Amino acid sequence: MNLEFSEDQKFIQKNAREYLTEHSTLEVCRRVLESDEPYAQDVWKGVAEMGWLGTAVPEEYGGTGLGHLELVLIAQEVGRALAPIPFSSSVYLATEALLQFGSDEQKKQWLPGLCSGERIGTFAAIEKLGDPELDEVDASFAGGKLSGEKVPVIDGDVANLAVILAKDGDGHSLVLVDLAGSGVGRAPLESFDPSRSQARLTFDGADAEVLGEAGKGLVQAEALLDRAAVMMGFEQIGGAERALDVTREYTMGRYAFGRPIASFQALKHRMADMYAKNQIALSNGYYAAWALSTGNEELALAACNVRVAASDAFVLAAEEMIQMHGGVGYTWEFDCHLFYRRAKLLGLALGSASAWREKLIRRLESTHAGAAA
Amino acid sequence: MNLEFSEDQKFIQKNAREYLTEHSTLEVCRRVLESDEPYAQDVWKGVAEMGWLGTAVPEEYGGTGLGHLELVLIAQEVGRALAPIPFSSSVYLATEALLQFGSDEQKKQWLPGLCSGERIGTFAAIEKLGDPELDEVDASFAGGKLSGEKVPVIDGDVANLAVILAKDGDGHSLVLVDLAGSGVGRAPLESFDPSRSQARLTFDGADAEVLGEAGKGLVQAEALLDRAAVMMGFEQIGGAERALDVTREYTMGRYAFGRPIASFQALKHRMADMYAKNQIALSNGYYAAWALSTGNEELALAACNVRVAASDAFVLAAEEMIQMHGGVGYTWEFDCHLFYRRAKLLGLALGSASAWREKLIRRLESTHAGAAA
Amino acid sequence: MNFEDTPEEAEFRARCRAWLEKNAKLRDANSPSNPLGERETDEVIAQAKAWQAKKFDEGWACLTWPKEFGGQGLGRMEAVIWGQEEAKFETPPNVYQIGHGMLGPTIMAHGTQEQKDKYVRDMARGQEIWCQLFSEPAAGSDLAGLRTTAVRDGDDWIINGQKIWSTGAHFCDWGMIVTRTDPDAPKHKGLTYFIVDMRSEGVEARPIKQISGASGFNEVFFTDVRVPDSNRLGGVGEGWQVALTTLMNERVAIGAGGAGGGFGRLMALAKRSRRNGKPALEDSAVRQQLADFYVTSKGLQYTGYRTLTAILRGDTPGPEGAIGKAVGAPMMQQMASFAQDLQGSAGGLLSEGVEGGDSTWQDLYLGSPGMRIAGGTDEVLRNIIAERVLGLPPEIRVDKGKSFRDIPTGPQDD
Amino acid sequence: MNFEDTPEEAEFRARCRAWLEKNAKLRDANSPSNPLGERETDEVIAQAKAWQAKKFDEGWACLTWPKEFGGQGLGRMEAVIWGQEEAKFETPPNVYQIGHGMLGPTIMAHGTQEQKDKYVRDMARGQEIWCQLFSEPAAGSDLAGLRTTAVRDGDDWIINGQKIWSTGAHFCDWGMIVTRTDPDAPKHKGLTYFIVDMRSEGVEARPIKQISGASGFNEVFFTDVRVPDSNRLGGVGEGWQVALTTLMNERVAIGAGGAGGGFGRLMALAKRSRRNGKPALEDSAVRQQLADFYVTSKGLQYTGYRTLTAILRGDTPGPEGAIGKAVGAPMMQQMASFAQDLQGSAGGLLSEGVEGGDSTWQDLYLGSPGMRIAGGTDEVLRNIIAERVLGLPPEIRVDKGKSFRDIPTGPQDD
Repeated sequence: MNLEFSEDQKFIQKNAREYLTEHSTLEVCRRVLESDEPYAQDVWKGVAEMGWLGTAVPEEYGGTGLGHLELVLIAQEVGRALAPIPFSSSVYLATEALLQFGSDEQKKQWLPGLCSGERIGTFAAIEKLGDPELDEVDASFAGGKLSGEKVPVIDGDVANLAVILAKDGDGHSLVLVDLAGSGVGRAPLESFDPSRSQARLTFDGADAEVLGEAGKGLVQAEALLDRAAVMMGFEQIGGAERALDVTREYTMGRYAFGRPIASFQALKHRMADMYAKNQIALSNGYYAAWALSTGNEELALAACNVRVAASDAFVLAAEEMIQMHGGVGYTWEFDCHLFYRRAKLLGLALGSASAWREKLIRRLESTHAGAAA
Repeated sequence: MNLEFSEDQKFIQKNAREYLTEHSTLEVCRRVLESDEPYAQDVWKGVAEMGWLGTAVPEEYGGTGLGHLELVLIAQEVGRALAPIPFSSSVYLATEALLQFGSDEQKKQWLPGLCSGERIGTFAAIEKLGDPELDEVDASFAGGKLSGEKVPVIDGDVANLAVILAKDGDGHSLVLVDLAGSGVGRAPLESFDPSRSQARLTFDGADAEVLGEAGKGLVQAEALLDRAAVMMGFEQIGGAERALDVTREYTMGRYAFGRPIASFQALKHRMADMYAKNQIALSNGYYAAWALSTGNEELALAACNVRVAASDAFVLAAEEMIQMHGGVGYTWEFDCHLFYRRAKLLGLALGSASAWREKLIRRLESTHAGAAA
Repeated sequence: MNFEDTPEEAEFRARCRAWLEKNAKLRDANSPSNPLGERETDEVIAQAKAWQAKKFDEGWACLTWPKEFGGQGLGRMEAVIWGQEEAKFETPPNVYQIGHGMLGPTIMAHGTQEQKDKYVRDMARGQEIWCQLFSEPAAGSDLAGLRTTAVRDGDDWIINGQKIWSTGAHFCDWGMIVTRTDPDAPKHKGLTYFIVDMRSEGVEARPIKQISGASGFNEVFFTDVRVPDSNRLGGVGEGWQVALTTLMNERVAIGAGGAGGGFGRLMALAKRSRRNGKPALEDSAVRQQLADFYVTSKGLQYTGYRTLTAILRGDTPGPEGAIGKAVGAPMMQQMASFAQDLQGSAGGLLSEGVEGGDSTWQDLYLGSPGMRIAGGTDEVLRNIIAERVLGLPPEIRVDKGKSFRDIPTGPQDD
Repeated sequence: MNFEDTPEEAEFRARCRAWLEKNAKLRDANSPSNPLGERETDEVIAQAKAWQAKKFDEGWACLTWPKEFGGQGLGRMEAVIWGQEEAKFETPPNVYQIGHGMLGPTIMAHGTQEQKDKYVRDMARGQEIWCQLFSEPAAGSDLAGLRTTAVRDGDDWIINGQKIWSTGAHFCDWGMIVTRTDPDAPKHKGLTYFIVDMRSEGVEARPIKQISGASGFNEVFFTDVRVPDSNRLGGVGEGWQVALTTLMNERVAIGAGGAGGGFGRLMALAKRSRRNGKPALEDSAVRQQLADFYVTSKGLQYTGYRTLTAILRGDTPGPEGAIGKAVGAPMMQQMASFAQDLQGSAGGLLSEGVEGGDSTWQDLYLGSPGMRIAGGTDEVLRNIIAERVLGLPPEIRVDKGKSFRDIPTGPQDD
């Protein structure tokens, strides 16, 4: 038993933090948030040059040939920096989908561009308000053509490659679509966190090809979401940890009634609760990362655990961050709202925490792990 | 608009508090809890002599001819005293059922005994684990005879009259059963709060008569539970208020680190939360009491509101009471556990708060009050 | 105990209603209120002034104020009924909340006869708008820690310093300000309260952009601003007592709005959203949460009625009124967050995007943190309940009895 | 990062397992643990001693202790594996938790060679049982406020006072006690730590009945109890440092148990109970709550593994271990309460009554408040996290630097 990352892995994380601390400051996040710039191209380019986009991709496809244990630690730092880049869409979802389900030919065609950052990928399943079941999609694929609509799609306005879940005959398939092709429409949508852009994608007989096994789209999409949830979980935890750090620092320096407000027990206890929530999410993350990296079947439960814990932890941390900053925390000029927006966006991006709770119980019922827990 | 009790009503409450402070001390509650005594006969007798059992019963049936506004205030004091008597079963349920649905003959036959305390009544619907729907009963009534089982029945071991929900042909009816009759079996059950006793009732062709309209049992039972929920809500609020009072007093006198523990902000804020919960329950109670006393149709929603708020408030208050007392709160010899047990028992007695939440939403859907709220 | 109108009340309500129907349009009852709202444009201000003038001229302004000060000399019950009815109509934003709710009563309580005559009637007609200048960057929850100074200069006072969180200061004509006039006194003492002309030389209001993007609040800078001593409200060094009158009314006002509206709209959203393969409104977890919101918001509403009953009987509203805001404001945030969760991925949009979606909940989620902070943070309100309702001991004070100069204000002091 | 045994670990696990299978019976894995349990009868004590002797004689006792003190000189990993496997079997209650988990290590850390030789090996074989004598009626969370005195008398010390919350003191042979030897020193100073023979004249242990009806704890009265100076552990006035070693181990020990078991049984209960006209397990609100319990308990379990990983690498467990108990203990109470709610009216019974019901959850609901208090209250643990992990400022101390005599202990002092 060894529930810890290796020294090499920690070194990669340390490097990532240093790089992002310098190049992806909160000012960069704010710049994207306040402008029409859909993402920070400078940061994206730098991150690509660091090789992070292909962390879990074998060298033959343009990656660095490390693995998911390294990738989750980078994700944690991306989260900590609130980096305004399409990292999750392109890396956790599109790249991961190709890695898991792509043919050798597909991998060769698409992965190098994704690893170099020239291509940006995304994934889209949802079409309806709420947390619909995966099979509640109307988009359909037939004869190499895709028709239908996906909304909202994170980074859908800047991606040039999308993995789409669509009806395919009696079943469903994942299909790959080059978004530069004809028959593809996209309209930007106003994002709750404008430092991460979103769009509506429409397909009107767009060229598409099956990714993985035709008819296995639901199973594959579910597996893909599990994998992405682990990486996204680390991104959320990174954000939550930083929200606590900043809050801690602010409350130590802000005085009321002649003492630092961090000395008031109500705030101390709530910061302790934030810390506990973050740790519980992180520990679930460790276990999930192990399962992800080893292909252990525990991933099915562990992905739910980290997704639920990390979503709740980040949202709580961001809410408390504003509250403990008091009046200034509510101003545009302070950075609290960058965390507040990002926490909510990431908590909904792969489906709400409630949907993941439901998924967890379904899996516990079917694996009988509930009885053995 | 006048959301306040009258001076006369407050005077009745003050009297009730004084009487119970003297005659139904926590020592009496403990005496019943620690012995085989199923309820405090001395307190019961006193309460009957005060006329409280017939507060809402017209004088012609042996009551004092006051009303439900007076009754809820007495209920609040009964709750505050943790009085170990079958008040809720006999007054809120059995007496109320007769008042609402009984024929003049039935009222004449049973109400005087209930008002004088010579008879103890109870009500029983539940047979299954959980919060079954009212129509999930197997007990059946036919040809003047009742068969089946009810479990658990609060005060079922000491009551001599029961109102029972049973199948009756294609529908359901409320029926009245003299528990002294033949074909009635009762077995005491261990209660979570041994200061309030419980039993399993079995009927094997016991004599019974319909109360109210035959076949209308489900509607009547639901209406009865609504009415009881308001009175029970006040009883719970009384308990919650006293739990806060006792906790407040203890924490003011207990010193740690050279200061009263009540001066620590974590405790102060949580006591403020307890107070807020109690007030929210009480305000819902006021509204519900008004609806109960005037027969206003708002009762359907108001009963749910007070039941949910009061159940949550009392359980929270009792849990915090132990926690804020620290080690001594966890001893048998301190009184915290009397509150802890009673809070849980009352919170489950008419169905869990969750069941009442569900009921509330069903009603909001059907009345469209949801849209107007 | 009675929730229904007496015949007299019903008659008065009908009169209100008739006048309102003639002069305004009914509004959608299901929108949640988001009180810390938009930046008022000149046009909106003009509309608000026109509406207030019409009300004043036809006898519907400041109903409880004495007739000599432009009111109608009516009882609180009538004011409540009017407020309930007016809230059902689309009217311009109420830019008089602070003036009519807090500042007018403060002048009537503490002002000289001259001050009352000079200001109160005009305030009622609303052609000049008033703001409050209390908080400072370094004095938020600890209001007594404020540093803006007023120094006597002949018949005048010279004010220097910075105020913050002044609602509407950028379009206001008059302000009421608390200043420190004696830095050697302990911090609750040595404060003095003034009426200040916001057009005076040296006053500069800068709107603060909130996280929602709106700018209802301001920073206000005072540089050698001259105020005549005749504008002093209350005695020199008695500013804290005068300010308390104002604050007491503020919390009641904000609290009452805290739990407002939105439940019906939330039910409707649950009906449209999918969860577990069906409309979310059929999902038991959603229903349980909806029920909790309903129970709490009704409890707060009835708590408000209880307070109102006390006021109608002539009692002063007590500190227990703090629960309206202490519970209501966080609940609004939870409701908004829950609604976004109900929307699923679409909840991460700012608005629209999917069928039936709008920005109601996103706006509220961005607005609600302000509700939890402005007019007393959650923490301050809990302290008020703990200390002033339950009588628990105050915080250990390290600043007690010290002169204001000697109180630590940052880590550099250690 | 690896959750699976190395080949060596797997081999060791198999050996543990083989020995256990030969000597004990497998237990039901689904019962929630309720550590603050029953009063141990003489028979149970005898069984526990027999089981410990068998373990000792066959090489399975105190695995990490040096061989010279009766241990096996093995690594922590082996101890963990043994613990995991032993927990799967029905064994007598572990009356050695305090001795082996806390007191043995304290003697090995602070004792003289003589003390180590005299006590530690015997403690490992377990024929004598040890208890801890720390808390006092007026010194709970504020342990440094204790008043039991020890006064030097030649080569002895005379102890007077009252201790409370001593687990098992009524059947123990030896105790470790913290006393005040200098009331004029500030309160953390002036304490001294002793080993005391519980059969000494003047020692009286009275079991305390808990709200669950069980009596695992005691009040212990000391009246002129004579203890030789050779039983002093650590220097005079250094008792607080010695006690900290003991307490650090206590919180780790209790924390690890806090989130134990019960989830499978809760799922099974939900399957049997009715809600909304169907099994409660099909109810979405129930499922959401179950998921939260699962996520949190798994998070705590893995947090424990992380701590263990640190220990295995030779690091000392830090204060972050406090979250196991700070989160786990309240969660057990919530789980129990939720289970009773699932049972509906039957949840108000103590046991049985309806088909499939038993007293598991009622017992836990009555036992869990003790888990939230013993070994550091929720509040103390949050302070530890806030101050020692996050580095937030300590409470304002009114007792700091004052001599013990001068610290207020009740309202009468004011």
